[in-house]
Amino acid sequence: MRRLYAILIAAGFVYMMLSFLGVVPGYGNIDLCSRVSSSFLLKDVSEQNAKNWLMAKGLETKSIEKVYGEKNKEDGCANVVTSIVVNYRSFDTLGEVTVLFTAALGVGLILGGTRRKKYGLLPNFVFRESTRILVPLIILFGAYIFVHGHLTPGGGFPGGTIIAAAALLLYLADEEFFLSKVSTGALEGSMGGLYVIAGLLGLAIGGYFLYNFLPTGRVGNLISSGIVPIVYTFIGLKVGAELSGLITDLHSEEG
Amino acid sequence: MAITLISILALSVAVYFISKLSWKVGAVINALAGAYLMIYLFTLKVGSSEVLGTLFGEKLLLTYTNASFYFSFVSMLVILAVMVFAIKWLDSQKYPSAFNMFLLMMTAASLGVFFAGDLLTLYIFWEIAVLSSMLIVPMGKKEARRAAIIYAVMSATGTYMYLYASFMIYSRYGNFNLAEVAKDLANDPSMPFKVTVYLLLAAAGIAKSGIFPLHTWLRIAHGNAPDAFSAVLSGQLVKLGSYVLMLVTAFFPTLKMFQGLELYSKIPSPNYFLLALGATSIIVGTLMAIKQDDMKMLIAFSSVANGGYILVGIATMDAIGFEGGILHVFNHALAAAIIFMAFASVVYRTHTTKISEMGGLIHKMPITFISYLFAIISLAGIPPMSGFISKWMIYQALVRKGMFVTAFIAFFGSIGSFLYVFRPLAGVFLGQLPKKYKDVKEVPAIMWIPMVTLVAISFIMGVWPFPILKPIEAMRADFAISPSVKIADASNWLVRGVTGSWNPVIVFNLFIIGFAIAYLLYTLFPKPKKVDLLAPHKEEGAPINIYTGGEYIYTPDLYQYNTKMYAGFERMYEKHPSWEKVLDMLCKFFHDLGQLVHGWFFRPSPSAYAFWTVMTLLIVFWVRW
Amino acid sequence: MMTLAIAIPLIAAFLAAIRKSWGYILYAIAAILNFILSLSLIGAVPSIHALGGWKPPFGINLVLDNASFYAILFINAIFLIVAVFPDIIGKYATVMLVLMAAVNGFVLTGDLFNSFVFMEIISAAAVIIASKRENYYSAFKYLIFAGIAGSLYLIAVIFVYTQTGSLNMAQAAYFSFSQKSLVAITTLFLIGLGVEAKLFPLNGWVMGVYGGNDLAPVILSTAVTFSAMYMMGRLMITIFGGGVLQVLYVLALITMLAGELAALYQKNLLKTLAYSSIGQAGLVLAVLSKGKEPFTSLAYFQLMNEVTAKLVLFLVAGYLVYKYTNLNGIFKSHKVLGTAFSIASFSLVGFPLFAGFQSKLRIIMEAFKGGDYLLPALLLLATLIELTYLIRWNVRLWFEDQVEEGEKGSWRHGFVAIALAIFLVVIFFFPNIYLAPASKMADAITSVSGYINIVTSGLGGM
Amino acid sequence: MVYWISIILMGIGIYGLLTQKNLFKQLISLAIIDTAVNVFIIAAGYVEGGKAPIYTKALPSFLKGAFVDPLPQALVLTAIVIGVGVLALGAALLVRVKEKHKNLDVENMKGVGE
Amino acid sequence: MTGVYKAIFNLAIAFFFVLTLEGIGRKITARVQRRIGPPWYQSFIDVFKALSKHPFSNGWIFDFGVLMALGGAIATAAIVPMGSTFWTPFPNTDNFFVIMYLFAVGALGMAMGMVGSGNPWASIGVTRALTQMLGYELPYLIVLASMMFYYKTASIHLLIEKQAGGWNLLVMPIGAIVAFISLLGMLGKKPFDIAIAPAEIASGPMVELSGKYLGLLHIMHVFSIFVEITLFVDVFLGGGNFWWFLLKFLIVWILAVLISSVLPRFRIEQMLKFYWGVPLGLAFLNAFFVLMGWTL
Repeated sequence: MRRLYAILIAAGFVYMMLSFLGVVPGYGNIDLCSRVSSSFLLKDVSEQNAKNWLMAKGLETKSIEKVYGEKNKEDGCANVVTSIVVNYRSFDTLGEVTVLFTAALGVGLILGGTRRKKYGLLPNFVFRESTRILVPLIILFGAYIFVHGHLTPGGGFPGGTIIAAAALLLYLADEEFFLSKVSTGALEGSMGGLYVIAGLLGLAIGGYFLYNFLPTGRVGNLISSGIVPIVYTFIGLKVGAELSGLITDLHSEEG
Repeated sequence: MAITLISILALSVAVYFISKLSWKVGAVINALAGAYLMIYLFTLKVGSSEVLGTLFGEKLLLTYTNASFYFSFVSMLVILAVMVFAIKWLDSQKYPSAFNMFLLMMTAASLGVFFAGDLLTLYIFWEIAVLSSMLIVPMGKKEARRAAIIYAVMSATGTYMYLYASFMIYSRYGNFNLAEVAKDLANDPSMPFKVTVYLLLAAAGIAKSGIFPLHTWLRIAHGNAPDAFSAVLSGQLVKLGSYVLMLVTAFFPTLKMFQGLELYSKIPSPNYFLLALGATSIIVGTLMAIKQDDMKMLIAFSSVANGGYILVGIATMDAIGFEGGILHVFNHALAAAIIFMAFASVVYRTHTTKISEMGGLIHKMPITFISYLFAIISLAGIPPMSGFISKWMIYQALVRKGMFVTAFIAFFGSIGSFLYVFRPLAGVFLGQLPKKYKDVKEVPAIMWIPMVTLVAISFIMGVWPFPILKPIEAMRADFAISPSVKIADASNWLVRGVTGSWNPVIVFNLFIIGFAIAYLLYTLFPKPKKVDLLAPHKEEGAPINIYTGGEYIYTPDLYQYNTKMYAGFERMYEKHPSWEKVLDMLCKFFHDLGQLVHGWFFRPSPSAYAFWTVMTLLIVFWVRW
Repeated sequence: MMTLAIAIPLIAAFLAAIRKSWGYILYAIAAILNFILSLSLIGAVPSIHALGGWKPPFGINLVLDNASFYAILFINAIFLIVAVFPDIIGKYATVMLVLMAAVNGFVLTGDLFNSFVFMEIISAAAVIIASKRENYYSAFKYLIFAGIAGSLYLIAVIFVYTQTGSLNMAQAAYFSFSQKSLVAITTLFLIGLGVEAKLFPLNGWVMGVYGGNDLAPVILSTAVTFSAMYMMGRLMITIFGGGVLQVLYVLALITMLAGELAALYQKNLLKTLAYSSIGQAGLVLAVLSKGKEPFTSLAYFQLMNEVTAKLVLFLVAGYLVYKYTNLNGIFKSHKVLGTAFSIASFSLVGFPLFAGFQSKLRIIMEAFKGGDYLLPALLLLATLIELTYLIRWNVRLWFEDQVEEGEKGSWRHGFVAIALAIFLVVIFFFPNIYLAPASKMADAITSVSGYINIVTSGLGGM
Repeated sequence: MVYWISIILMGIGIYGLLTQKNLFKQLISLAIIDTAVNVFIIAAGYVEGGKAPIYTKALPSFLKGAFVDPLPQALVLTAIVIGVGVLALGAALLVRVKEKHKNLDVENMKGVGE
Repeated sequence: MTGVYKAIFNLAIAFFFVLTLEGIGRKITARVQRRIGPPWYQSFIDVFKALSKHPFSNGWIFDFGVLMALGGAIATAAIVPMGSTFWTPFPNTDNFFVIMYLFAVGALGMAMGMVGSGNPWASIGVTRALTQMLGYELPYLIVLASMMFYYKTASIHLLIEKQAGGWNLLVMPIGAIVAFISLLGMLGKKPFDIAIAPAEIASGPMVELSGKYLGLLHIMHVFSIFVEITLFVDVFLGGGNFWWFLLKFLIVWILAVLISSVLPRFRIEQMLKFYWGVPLGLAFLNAFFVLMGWTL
């Protein structure tokens, strides 16, 4: 009987969402120029006349605009998504980082323990040996991901998770392995603090919180687009530390 | 006026801290403040008005009319007596300092109600009075906790209906001032508006003065409140309700307002509805009072009945009926105050309010007995005391209007009052004195002086009622009640009614002459030999334990006749429909509703929450799409 | 300057993550700094702050108009008051810091997606706070509720994005949506925000979270509820122009009655107060959903009164419930706490001499003037039910004969509670202390063009 | 088309929430709803025939229909991480709930009063 | 001053005339029970014998009660007009309600005194008397109220003048019947002597009275009989000059005695049910007629 009601309600919900879909423009045929992201792609946000954009009147659209390899554009990242994530809407990311920070903190408070929970199952030999080889590589790959955040897809968050995966691997491989919460906490806190300090520096120098005060360099180079790579490394390390801290908590039990 | 009221309110808070040091000093300050207020009443000039302050852009007005003088005088009389009474009585209480504070705060608030010139000020002071009295009630017995809650809720229902009506008026006429509202209501075209406003405003009065539908709190609150406070509660607080009822029926031009609705002998139907409620509360009050075994609950029900008399008096829309009703406010206030103070002194000594456990206290507490005797003579409405005058006037109005059913109920009420008034007299004071009260002493002087003074005042007003009738006549002139006939004819000592007049002084003199003749006859014939109820005769030498009727009694307590005194009569209305059960069912309904809401919507399982979220989404979608 | 209101608590939180022991001190410093900062912002009221230097429709901007100014002032004041109690906060100082940053951000932000992120932070932090004193199951239920609400809120944000082309609130306010899209968006937003604003069917979690421990009700029912009501006003009135107000009105009335009725049934003190806060939220929402000028300012005035009273009630209740098992007559040995509790409960009911009187009677008066006869009737009925259980509790706490031996009360609770209680009485005599800010807030929220002008004029600088 | 998938996923998530007795399964269905919403966001940003919005040597300049809308992708990045955060918290809470109430089945959890 | 002389004359007539009537009453009941019965002056002997004996007293409340009872009765007897305006001691104060309630003072005094004696018989008797009062008083008052409404006055001597045209007995026959039945209740004669009930509760309140008190109470009883019957005669039979009044008084008394000597005693509930059944119904019927104006 309950299932029948549940199906009915779920179907009702689906019907409702479908009828809401009428509002959203069809799948795929979106006119980018009517959206803000066109100027993100063209990296000419400062030129746009914000007032009549707000009034949704004047949308200057350029047809072709060479971006790659240009010198000190408004924002140097080749990967436009990263430019949005860390430069144009970096406040979101700051919020994002705090969510993860709260989650890790919360898990620490709820499950906080000082000793490693022993499950007593010995991983097989091949697994133990291969982790010793793989872990450095994984960490290197993770570091590569968040260092090249502004060039290649992926950035601080995927990089950090890869590092945390390495930590998880170590946990699985070895019963005795136990990361001390103090170290992960310190790393996490310092990286987060540095990120906010970078924002405050932007406020001090450029007059706006999280302002990109370093030169943006040439689009496509490794050292380009100001503080974006630096911030992404902070985020990468922070997320790595947090998630490994999270895994430690999940593996820990009362003292 | 405003400064005195606010300063008294401030003083009440100060009294709390003073009586923290020693409650005696606090009680004395209270009494002095009461005395000051009493004198202050006489210094005020009738008709003067002041602005208390502004609230939501409306001026809060305090006007001092004849009505406010009369009602404040009656309240101050009762409160002053209780304050003096409480000076010694408080040592038997657990919370003396809080008692002093809230009593003074309630005094100021009730004076505020009587002085209020507009609906909003009246509401403010009314709420303060309810709040402070609500916090004194729970200081009494175990059951008093529940009593306070029931009292709070019932007076709140009445007050919130009043508030609703006063804002309806405000949104229609734009001001709260009583005078203007009366004028606007008079020539307001829409009848349903006027009737609803009238009934809603009256609801506050009904709730407070314990008229039929909302009367159950009286029994519990009076029965369990601290004893001295139930004197104030039934003597003075109930009069707030009567004041509002008077405002609504007499001050507002109800005759002009309900032009077409004359139901019976020129009484408009809403007034007749209130009159009917008053009549029902007389019946309920009397019948229930006869049944009670707890003496305070008995007198509480008598307050219900007398509240009914006042309402019947006012609602007859007749000059003499109105005066009777208003005079009955004075009589009942004094009588109830004296009786409750007498009971307080009895409880002060015997620590029980059950009639069946007491008896023969007359030998130990003669003064309390005398004051109680005179109070019940006035309460039952027997000639030499003032109670008779007001009842006589109400009968005149009822007879003139030819309302025989109400007349029957009024007669039933007054004869019924003989019965229930006599029950504590016989049960508590007369008959055998149980052993455990052998060493009971009379109450200290500070406690019986206020009782005796109130008795004296009531007695004088009974013999020479004209000084108390003067302000009532003035009040009647203010409201211009229909046949403006001269009632209190002081020159030749006559109280004129519809069906002839009578002279209280001659009646009193006759009674005295009759008493004198009886005494003469008494002394002529041989002296009686004093026989104590039980004690052996010392003078005779040999201990002859002669009990009346020559029987030798081993267990005298058994012979005290105070349980189920009117068994014959009570058997007639054994299975009576109790209104309290109806109200308890109503509370139970709300309680179950709460349980249902809790069970249904706040069930512990998350899937229920998801269910409700999606359901709201679908409903809002279905409604708006 | 206004970003500091968010930056300071964040830095403090990260520092606290490094050294757990500094938690409470950092919290205290952050609270004081934040309060002073929000006071100093009075000069820069109608201004915006484009984050990262990018103009509003592109980047995220913080808007500081009258409404958000008084909101953050009030919220930071609450955080400062809570800072006085280290024993309640205990090891949750870092979470409180994050909560402070999130609530400030939630109120200041002018960007829809950013408000979603901050809402998620608030619910995450609230879940952790709710799990204090082993209250895990209710915290989990709250998490489920917040999760569903968050996803609906996110869908609504994306709908707005597909319509207006940008995530900015001012643009959404200016943009004229089609009837169908307005309905879709406002329904989803209503449910999204409804959970946090304790709307009727969505407030199942309140009993568990508020009734579960002593920290959660003090901070959640005051600061977070205030921000939720502010956001409800901002979204429903300024940006989407009252698309769903009638529905909100009906739901809010049901909330009011349901909350009061459920409270009538409760035996535990904290749970009763939790349900009464639902009732009060229902009242504020009902008045807010009228949308027009006199009502919105009265809604916020009532909200301010109610939050102050709730703060006192929950402080006293939280302190006592976890100190004694049987609460009969406990106020005899805690006289100061008792008086504060009674004054706050009388102010909630609306007795004269207390703040609640001013706001409730004005609401009734305006409702009558507006020709609405239903709201006053239901309000008075709800107040009557509220009177019953509050008086029942007051009488039980004061006058029942004491069962447990009462130890010495903590001076902190006593001082703060009695100070707030006296403040409530002062508001009765000088209502403008709360009424003026409330009406300024209401003006800022109801005037859509004002909001857009602030954002556009703010651009002048760039 | 992708919209349909995301909505049906949401329907499944809701169905899961409504019928599942075990708390962990409810948490998982919550995660399903989160992923459904993320899919919806990505679908909102898709441009017909558009490529990933990264400038490379092969795709140096901005063409009219060349790129997919980058903003939803940035938003989804945050939304995913929020989903993870909520999931982690939920899991931690459930560990404690299992400890305290002995089992995760809604009906017979010990110690869950009214 | 003439009022006071008239009052004293009232009392004298009340004392001597009613005592002889009581003697005659005893004679009639005896004749009904086919025995000779005591001489007509027997009541005088009883009173004077009782007054001369040494009584017992149970405390000051017992004496005060008796005195108050007698005082009240004397005061009421003094006011009541005897048959015509000439014989009204205080013309402007003989309002019906005043008399009825002044009468109550006497009753209350007696009740208080008797319960003060501490004997349970007395208390039971008093409660019965009060319940009985509840019974007979109401129909009586309703009838009187309707009469006042009809004649627009309550003072007895004016009522007498208004009856010049036709006795009230004929104008409102139903009212008269009801009044007579409640008169029986008031007199406390046989069918309604539940309060005194010699068989059940040893003469009820009188149980503790001995010697002088018994005499005084007897006198009080005499005065109350005088008041009750005079009221009935004035209001329903038109009063008339002095001798006519005494004749009517005698007739009413003989009628009451005849009825009482034949009927057995009611129980309390029976009495109340009886009074609140037929008489009350008739009283309301009479009030209805008066309201409609269909009096004869």
